[in-house]
Amino acid sequence: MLFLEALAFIVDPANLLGEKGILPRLVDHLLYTGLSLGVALLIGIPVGLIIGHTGKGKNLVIALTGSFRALPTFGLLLFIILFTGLGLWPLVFVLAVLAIPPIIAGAYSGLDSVNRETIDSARAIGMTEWQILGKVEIPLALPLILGGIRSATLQIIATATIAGYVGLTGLGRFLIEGLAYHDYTIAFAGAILVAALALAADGLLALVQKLVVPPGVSRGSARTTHRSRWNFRPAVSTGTHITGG
Amino acid sequence: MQWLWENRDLVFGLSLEHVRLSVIPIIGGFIACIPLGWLANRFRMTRAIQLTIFGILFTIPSLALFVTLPSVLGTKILNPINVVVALTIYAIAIMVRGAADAFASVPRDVIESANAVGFSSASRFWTVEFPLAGPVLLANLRVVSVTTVSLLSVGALVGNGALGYLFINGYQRDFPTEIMIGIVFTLVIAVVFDQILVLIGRILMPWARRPRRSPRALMVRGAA
Amino acid sequence: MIEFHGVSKRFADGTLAVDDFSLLIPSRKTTVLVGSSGCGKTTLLRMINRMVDPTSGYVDIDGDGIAAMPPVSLRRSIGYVMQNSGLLPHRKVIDNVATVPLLTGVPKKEAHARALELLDTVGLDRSLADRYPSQLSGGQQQRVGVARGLAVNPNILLMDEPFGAVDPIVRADLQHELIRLQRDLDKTVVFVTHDIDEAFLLGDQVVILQVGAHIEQQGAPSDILANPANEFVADFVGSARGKRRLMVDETADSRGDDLVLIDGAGYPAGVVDAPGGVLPGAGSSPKSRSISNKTDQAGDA
Amino acid sequence: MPQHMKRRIIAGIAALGLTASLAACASGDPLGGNGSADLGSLTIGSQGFAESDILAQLYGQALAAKGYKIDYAPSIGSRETFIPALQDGSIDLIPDYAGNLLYGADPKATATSTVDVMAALPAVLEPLGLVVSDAAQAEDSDALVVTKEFAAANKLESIGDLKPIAKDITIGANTEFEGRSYGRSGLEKIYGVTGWKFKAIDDYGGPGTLSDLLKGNIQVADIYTTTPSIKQNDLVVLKDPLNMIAAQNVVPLFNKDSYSVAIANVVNQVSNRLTTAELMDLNEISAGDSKPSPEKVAKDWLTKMGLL
Repeated sequence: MLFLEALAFIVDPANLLGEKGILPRLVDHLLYTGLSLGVALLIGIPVGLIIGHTGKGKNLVIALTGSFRALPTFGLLLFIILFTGLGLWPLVFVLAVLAIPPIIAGAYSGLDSVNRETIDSARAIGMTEWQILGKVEIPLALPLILGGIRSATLQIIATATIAGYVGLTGLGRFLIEGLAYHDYTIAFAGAILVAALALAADGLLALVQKLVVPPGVSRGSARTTHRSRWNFRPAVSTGTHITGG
Repeated sequence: MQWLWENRDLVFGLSLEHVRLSVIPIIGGFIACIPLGWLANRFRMTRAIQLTIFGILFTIPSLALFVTLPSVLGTKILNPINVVVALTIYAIAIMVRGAADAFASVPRDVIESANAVGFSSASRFWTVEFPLAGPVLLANLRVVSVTTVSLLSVGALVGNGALGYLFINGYQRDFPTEIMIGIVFTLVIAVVFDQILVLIGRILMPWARRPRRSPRALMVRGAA
Repeated sequence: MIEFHGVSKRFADGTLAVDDFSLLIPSRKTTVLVGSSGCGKTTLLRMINRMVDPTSGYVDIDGDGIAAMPPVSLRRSIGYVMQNSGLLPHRKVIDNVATVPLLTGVPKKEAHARALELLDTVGLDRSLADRYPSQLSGGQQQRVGVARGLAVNPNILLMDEPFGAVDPIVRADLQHELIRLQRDLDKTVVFVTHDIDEAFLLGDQVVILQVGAHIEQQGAPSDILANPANEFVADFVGSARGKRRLMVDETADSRGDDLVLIDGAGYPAGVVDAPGGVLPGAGSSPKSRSISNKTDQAGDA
Repeated sequence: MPQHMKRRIIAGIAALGLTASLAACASGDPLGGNGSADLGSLTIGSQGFAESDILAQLYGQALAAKGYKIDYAPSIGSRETFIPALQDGSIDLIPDYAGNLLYGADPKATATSTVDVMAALPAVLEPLGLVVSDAAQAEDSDALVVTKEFAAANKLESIGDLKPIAKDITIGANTEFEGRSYGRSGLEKIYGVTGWKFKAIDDYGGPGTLSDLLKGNIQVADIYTTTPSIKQNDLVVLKDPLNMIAAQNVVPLFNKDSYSVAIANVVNQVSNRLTTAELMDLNEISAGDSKPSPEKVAKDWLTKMGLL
């Protein structure tokens, strides 16, 4: 059976190391994921926090991120490569573009979900805007912020497989090799590895989410956590209007 | 522009194919999610199982599904059904949680009052629960629609990418314009689909014309 | 002493919330701003700690214009209690109470010790210190809110409908607790409510407001009750409907020095000690003498 | 059940017709120009690069002109994928290259010249259920290519000259290159070029490969001999004196069930006119400024050749 053959391929020590081994490709995959996520966080978190805190520029950013979501990553990558040549940064760029919308949506909707009265009272007792952001809004929004990051991470991990098509490596190479040699076992093994990596990353982030959420709000967060992974709604719903215009 | 005009037949044909290949997963995913979402909302157990299964399916890269599905389904390699099935799986994976949420968003008291006035459980579902879950279902469907249209192009790597063909072809001929046209037409299709869904929502759910209105407001109108 | 000098506020959407408002709020007294929702009372309250800046006019505290004071430090020097307590849900009770002292750099140990004392002050058991707000009842949350308002030992305490969201029994409890606190602490309290009973119960000075924060009447509760300035006030305080007006029941048999009082609907409301069947300090006719709840309460306070 | 029936049923059930829309474009061509009756339909595949698309269109339009109903399945991918696609009836015909076809089907083959390769093919293809019609004169083979500067610096003329510097070079090519007879095994066994690194760049010697070669990220690239970029960038094609890379004449490859002499006759007319120079021309037109579609490139050429 294909699944078992693929598992056998994965556990075979001969396939672990070496130039085309699982381990180096896994490390590369993690590198692409980490870099892209880092870039996406650097842009997405501040933007999401700013619009969430001030409520300004909300429609514009939501519209932009919504249209980002409809961008075919694969086409965008090939387009950029025609100008830059092969390399790591085009990949990191398009994966970050992919990851920014859910991160912004998570940060924005996280802040948006914080009770206005809580913020108002924090301001009324004399917190500065930064203190409100740092001590009230972010801690309370953390479940949704992390939800956005989780969603972004999953998408990056799954999509980073296209690295294998453009001269890089990563776990996507197993898919491309499986495709090139028409070898379902290798392709299947690649699929399993990527899915396993995604699930592991998701589990890890879920754990982090649990740990960082203060007990005082954990009850509410259980629900918001679930929702957040799919919390693309506002981004999409208004997003496409701009691309239409 | 010149190129687009000279190749309008090709681009138009690929766009048509793009529409065809992505419509089926969108509709199929939606239809599949109605019973799944209802079940998930009704029985906690099935919810957990469904969410786990589709959570895992969602983590499988689209390319991997495109490549391996023929061996699982026993279909021909170039059969577009492989891509369609793969995208349908993603559509369900994205929608199933949203659908459960949608049915969960129907207020309990509305269901109970429907029971009280004597709806059978089937007619209650179609006349009360389904319409009231509509706005949330629609919101999820719009995500599915955008995602499907954009994901389909990866199918070009297995010979079934519709507009994705322009990406590969443009790339190999060192011709960014062709790729850009592929991207733009993909976006256009995504927008058109989205607007169609919005329109359908407006026609079918006039009470929800203001998006994200409170469930209570829906309840009052919907129950009336 | 807080003074409003010809203050107006027009919000960005064009509504004129406060229109040329002037008022002197005396120190160490409780001033209640009362009016129906949308009358601008909360806007007035929030001008005192610069949560809202007036469009024109100015506010002084003890003769100093607050427009020149940095909002953050001004707010830290003024206690603020709001409806639904406004506690930080992710912080324990003790940290909520100690929020402002911690912000201003008071060492944690000291701030916590002070917070525990404040829990005593507002009548909360110290064992609640390690709970989260969501684990407390509504009434307990409001007490924590009051404790937080008192944490920096401010001269001024602003209270924005603090008891609006709790049930009537708990509300009565909290109201009496506040009266007791105020007797001990002697703060300048500015209290906003839409409940005229609450206003009369708590206020040394009551200011009745209409839309645009127009003052319909201001004064001691007994004065307002005795002499409503106009029909609106009379209607608002309920005296016109006889609701709050008690009269001597002349049909009842006189029982020595007691007179039986009836309310506007004719139901017996209690007895009053009236040596010789004449109310103390009564004018010409005992029947026209209104007896406010306030005087009643003040008696046992 | 006959192949075409099965195909039709599946297409009907799925109601998806990948190619129907493309066929609609193709129908703008002089389909049934001589008004002959429906001779049946054929699906023509192409590999994942522009030249293959053009070749598919050449054969397809020629057949359409004779009254066949033609569907196209472009960009299928490598031989490992399109052979099964031929076998399962997804496609009926695909343009391929003789040498690679032979070595792909039979890794132990020894033929290198066009004649020998073509002679060896039928026996190898028979068990696979495949047949070929006449090979074209046109050759487009894999070629190991270096920059002029790199060739000069390392005195490179033929593939064997890579041997002394093998450990310092990276060869860039499609994924499947490594597993091919002219890939790792051929380089090692035939030329003794061992220890080189491989970088998979799946664009069939396209812009990614080229830019990596020019930037020096790879030192040797697998670029097809008819690719215009070789001339444009003054690249040096390393000679292959030991015939590691077999003769790569363009050859139409059929599913045996789809093959008929009538069809082969039409296809052979195209093959007979197709020389290497013509093929390079076609590629240059395709890569030229106006980037015409494969369909148009093919149509113009067929018209020029009087085959429509």
